[in-house]
Amino acid sequence: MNWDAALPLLVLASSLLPGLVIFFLTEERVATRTTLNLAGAVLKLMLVGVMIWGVFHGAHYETRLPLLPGLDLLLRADSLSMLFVVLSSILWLVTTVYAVGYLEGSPNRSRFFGFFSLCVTATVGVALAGNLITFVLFYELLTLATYPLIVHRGTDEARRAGRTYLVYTIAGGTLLLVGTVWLYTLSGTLEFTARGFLSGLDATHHWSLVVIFVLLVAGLGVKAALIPLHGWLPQAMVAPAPVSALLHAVAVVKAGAFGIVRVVYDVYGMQFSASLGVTLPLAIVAAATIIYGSMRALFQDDLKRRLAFSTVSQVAYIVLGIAIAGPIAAVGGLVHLVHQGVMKITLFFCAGNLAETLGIHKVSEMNGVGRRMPWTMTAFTVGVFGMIGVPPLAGFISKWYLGLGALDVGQGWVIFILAGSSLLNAAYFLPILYAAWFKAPAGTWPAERSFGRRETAWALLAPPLVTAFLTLALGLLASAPFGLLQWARFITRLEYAP
Amino acid sequence: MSPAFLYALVGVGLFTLGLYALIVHAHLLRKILAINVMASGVFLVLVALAARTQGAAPDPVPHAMVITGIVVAVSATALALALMLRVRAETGRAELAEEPLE
Amino acid sequence: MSDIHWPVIVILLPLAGGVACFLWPRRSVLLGLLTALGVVACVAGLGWQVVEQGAQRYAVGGWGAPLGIDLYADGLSLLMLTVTAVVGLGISVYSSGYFERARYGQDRARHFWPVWMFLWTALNALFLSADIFNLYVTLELLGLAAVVLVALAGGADAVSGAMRYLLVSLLGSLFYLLGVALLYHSFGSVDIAILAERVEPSPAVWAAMGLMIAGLLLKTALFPLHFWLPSAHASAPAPVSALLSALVVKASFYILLRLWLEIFPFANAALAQLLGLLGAAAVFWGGFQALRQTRLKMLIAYSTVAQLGYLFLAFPLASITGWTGALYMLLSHAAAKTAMFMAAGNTLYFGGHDRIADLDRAVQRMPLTMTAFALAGISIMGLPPSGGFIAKWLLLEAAIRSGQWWWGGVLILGGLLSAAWVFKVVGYAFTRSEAPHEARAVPATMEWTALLMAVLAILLGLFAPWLLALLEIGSPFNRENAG
Amino acid sequence: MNTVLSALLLILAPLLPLLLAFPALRSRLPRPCHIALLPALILLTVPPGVSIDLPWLLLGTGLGIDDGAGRLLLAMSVLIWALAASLLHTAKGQPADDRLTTCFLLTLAGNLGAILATDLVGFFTFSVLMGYGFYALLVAGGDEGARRAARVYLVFLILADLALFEALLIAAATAKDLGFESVRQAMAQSASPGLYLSMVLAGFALKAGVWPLHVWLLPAFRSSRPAVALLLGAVPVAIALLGLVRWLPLGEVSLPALGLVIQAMGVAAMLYAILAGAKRASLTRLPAYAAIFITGLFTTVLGMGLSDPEVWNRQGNLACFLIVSLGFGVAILVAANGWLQARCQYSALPEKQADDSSPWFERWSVAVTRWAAQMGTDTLPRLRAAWLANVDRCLRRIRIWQRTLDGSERFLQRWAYAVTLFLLLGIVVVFVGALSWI
Repeated sequence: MNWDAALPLLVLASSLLPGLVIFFLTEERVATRTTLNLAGAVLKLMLVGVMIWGVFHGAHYETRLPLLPGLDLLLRADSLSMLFVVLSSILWLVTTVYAVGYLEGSPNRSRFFGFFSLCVTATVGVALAGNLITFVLFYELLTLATYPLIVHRGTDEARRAGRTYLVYTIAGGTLLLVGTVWLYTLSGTLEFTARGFLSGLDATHHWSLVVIFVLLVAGLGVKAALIPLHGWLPQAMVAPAPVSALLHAVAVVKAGAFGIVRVVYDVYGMQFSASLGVTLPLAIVAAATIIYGSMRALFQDDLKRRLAFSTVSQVAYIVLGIAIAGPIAAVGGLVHLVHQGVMKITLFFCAGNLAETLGIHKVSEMNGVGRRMPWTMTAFTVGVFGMIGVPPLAGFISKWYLGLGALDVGQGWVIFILAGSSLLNAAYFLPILYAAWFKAPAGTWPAERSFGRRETAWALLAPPLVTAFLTLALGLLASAPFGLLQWARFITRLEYAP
Repeated sequence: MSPAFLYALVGVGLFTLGLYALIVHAHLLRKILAINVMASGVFLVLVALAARTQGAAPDPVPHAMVITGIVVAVSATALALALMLRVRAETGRAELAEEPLE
Repeated sequence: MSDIHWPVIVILLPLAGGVACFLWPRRSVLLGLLTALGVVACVAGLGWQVVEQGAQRYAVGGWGAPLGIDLYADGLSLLMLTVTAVVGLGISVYSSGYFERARYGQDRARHFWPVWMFLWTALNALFLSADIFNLYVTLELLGLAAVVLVALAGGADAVSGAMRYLLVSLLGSLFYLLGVALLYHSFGSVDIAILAERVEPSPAVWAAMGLMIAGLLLKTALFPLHFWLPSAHASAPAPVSALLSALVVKASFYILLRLWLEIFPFANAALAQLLGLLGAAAVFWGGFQALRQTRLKMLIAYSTVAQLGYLFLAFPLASITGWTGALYMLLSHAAAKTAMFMAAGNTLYFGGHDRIADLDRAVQRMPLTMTAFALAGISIMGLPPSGGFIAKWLLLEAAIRSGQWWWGGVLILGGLLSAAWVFKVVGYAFTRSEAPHEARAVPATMEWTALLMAVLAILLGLFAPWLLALLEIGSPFNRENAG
Repeated sequence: MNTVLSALLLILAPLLPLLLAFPALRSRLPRPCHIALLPALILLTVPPGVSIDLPWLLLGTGLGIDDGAGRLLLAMSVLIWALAASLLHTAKGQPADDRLTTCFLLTLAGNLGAILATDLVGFFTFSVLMGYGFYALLVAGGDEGARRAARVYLVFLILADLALFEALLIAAATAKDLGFESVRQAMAQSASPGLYLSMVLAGFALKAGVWPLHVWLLPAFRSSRPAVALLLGAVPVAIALLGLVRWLPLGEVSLPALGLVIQAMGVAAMLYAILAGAKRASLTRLPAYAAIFITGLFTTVLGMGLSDPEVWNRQGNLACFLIVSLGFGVAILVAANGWLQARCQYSALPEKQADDSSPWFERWSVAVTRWAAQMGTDTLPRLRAAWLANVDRCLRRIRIWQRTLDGSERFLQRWAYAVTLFLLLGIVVVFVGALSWI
């Protein structure tokens, strides 16, 4: 096996192997565990860097292992997968640092970090999957690896949340599987190809293809939390903050959204799915999700629940961008894949900091918290404004391309959805900021922990600051050469160039 | 209707009889006996049908089979009887509990 | 090396091992383990031979059919032998820990090893038999050995379960034997290959088919004839439950498959649909009953009922993909169910009970065991990457290709049901129970064997092409398909 | 060398206040607010017409300073901000507040950036920064009345930004690039500039507090501290008017009808300011009415410009002067007011709060919030109750099913039934198998 074929495997192994080793470490070996985790994360980042360089210069990294007669386990690095891989490996590093700080002194950390690494492995697998069956494989692996993290605390509430999560995701995975098998019986191949591999099929199959599309998107929509399949996400917020970060930003929801992108682009092909007439309903579902998620977020007092509903709304942007079926909107959807991750992880880190340092879980307890924890709240503010889509932050870029793309293909209604969503975002986020910065503190915090002169432990503070900075940088330097925007254009060119 | 066929019919009759007894009797000893009767019926069928062509010497293979079968049946009966005793020792009755395990 | 008579050795070696265990009970563990290793090696030798030279037919003592006893090894038998060898090795290792120090006294262990070796002999002989009468004999031996093993646990439950099992087993065998008699009368042979050539529809054949299929269904515990299985499987000692679920019920399915494919290829579609329907009913019934159980071993036993139902879904599909799917299901279920019963045995050993609601943080206290359970659960649910997934994929593909998508629906819903009970258990394993209880350490061999078996079930998902290629050797499916 | 220097100054003018907004960076500096103004001040001395392209920033933007309006406005801004910076920490009884300084500097950065922006996105970005900064300034430095005004301002701001965002999108879809000049031309040639125009007008009208959207202006002027009140004219209002000048295709299109409507609104605003100001003449309110008046005047000019391009081309500069005069005028009034109040003990006017406790313009938002909350708490439990009842029914049905299942399983386990069933199955198999043969 040469280097080109081994690289995708190595990227997977860089998180899998540390994870497996960590499972067998005893609780006390904190240093070894942390070293392993960080070494894996950094190594992965370096490998991904090499891979990006290669992909940009036209190298093909492809690992092919036989899975079934006629079907391979295929890992392939293309431009779209690199987008997701980069996102998850960077955020993994950050989240690992955060999790180390967050879980300090709590029980069962070896198990936690083991599954954590497994989760990232599955995510990277989802990203690198070169055909639908490999995708399904890692997608299910992701479901399984996340479950122990959600029930990590071992309370009855956690178990219920875990059950809800499973009911949704396993049902979704099943739909996905059925769709995949059906597709395979029709087409005889499942390999992702730019512009899809189905357009050549006989016209008599078109109805089947529509049904399959619905099956696939419903299966993926569970993880992407499209309505009405979003019910698990708000419940899953009982998990520790790093897990929420993982669910909302790094892995799970992203895997769903990414899968939809894959299905629309590389299975059906943009033109073909538009001609099947499936993109408009998808766009409508996404739009409804955007509005509904925001509406529900308005009325949540629990901070993490509010953030969870906000995720429901924000992830649908990605789907919307894809479903609008235009090259510019696609850029918007793709960059939002990254932007949403970075912004939402900031918010969850901050929420975790508040809970861990001061015991704050509810919005109504946040009065004046800006004075006690200015750095955390600064990061939170940046995240919030990014979510609303205020320039020059990352969210603005996403909304800009989405709106522009919608106008470009004559779907003007979308910009009203965007506007309405921004309005609602502002309505449920700005009161938090107002309370945090301008209201007088209540006097005592629910459960305060002292960290000396600092507002909280450095491992808790550094990650949100880094991601907040990324939020700013992604917006400000959007047009920079080798920036994210260039990469997204590079992807859409493949799909749309004549 | 040849005598061989008649024997075979008797064999089937024995089989059915045994089956009936197996169903209706609760006591394990009766059940074991019923099984034995059924086995005898099958053996009878085998032996009877060995005479496949009228007048010719009967096929020896089924006889070998029957002997094997009898050996198996004997050992099975021995095991069943031993088990029955254990059931009686454990539960106090030589019958099968009709309710499933809790 | 190619002229060694591997088939005979594969049968004789466990027999010799069993006798040795019987004669030197003090050394039985060592002898049993050595024999297990030896059998694995011999099966590997046979496998090599089959792969190199194609399907093997071997006449014992040089007599040959129709008078002598023939042994026949093609891809299908090889696969069954292999899974028996691997699972058997696992069970042997596990038992060395389980019976050595468990509350089972030394004499029980003394009984276990010889009987287990005899059972293995019967299994190997069954998979290698080339005629339907030998199949009867081996089936009967298998049943008797299995009954003894069930009764080994002692106690009212186990003994009653064993008794019931024995009666059922004898009843099924007698039905089968009657069918054999009818077939022999009609065609003058018991050799499968000869029968396959000669057989043609007639009332006697229909009667024989009905008798044999019914008898085998009873022994395979297809719904609604599963009534004996849960009590027998749940009350047996853990390694015995494992081998009953993993191997013994599969043996009668194997015979059914052989008969169906080779002797009754003209069986009409309605019968296949009937079997499929019963299979579907088994999937649902077993799944629901498993969900209702409060004890772990009982739950696993009912899940076996459900999993056996999957095997019968291949009958109405009647395509190579369908058959290979069912066989793959059989393989992965064997590995996964072994791991699961072993895990259940570990929890029983650990806490002295197997109530699901009182698992009490088993995840923290027995991580290896719970990992084994969860991994096996993944395969049972048919989630990737696992053997169960491959099987489900193949069956689904066959269902959609044949236009009978509703069988696919059964698969899917059955998978969801099993997911429900697997995660019910796993969920309780994470939480703290109200009534704490004392616990004792589980031997490492037991935990590790369970884990290894579970990992095997997962790995089956990654090595499908090789195993499926094995099935192609002298494949009966192609023949059926061509005919 | 000169160009490098001026480019550096252009960047520094908004960047320095932005950097100094971090408390850690300015903690050792004396008078950071004044230092932050220095680059802008020096920029005034640089020969006009400098600009710099920043293609890597945002969606590709630039900064520059043109000869006319921009320079004038910059000068005015520098002056007023310097004044406000001096006032910021000197008001009696107000301890130096770190947050206030941060907000102040953020707003300053936004303001300077908006003046220097050469394209729509840059302008939009900086004006948003300015808007939120100014909101924070109002809230951080003011009393309850100011906060309420700030809240309304915030709502207007968000709505305005949404409208402007839509306008931006339309502009981007129409024009080649987003420089002011090319957008103006593209819009002039566009077949349907109506949506763009109305969005821009609505957006900036909201931001500027043009009558009848002036509701936040009055309490803001009345209740905020002098330094902030001083900025009111120069910052949100003036920049919004500047935005109108920059974004609209003035002097290029002729839209008589729209122009007439706008003119009418401007005249009405002026009338309102005169009438209301005369009726409720008090020194504290005067700056607000003055601001409304000048905005009205500006609106009138704008309407004329829209209806007849020629007028704008000849007298467009008037608008800029109006903006500048607005800033100065308001500033002077506020300063005078502050001076007077400082003499008679500036207080937060507690007696005036009573009748202002819920002005009409805020009542609707309260009503909507209450309604929404009711939606959230009332209908949902009802829904939930129905749902629960449903679930209960389902559960009961499930329990029946379970009992049936258990019962049938027990039935199946009975030996006699089971063996009979087995027999039956055998017969069925024979029968079904024989079917095809028969």
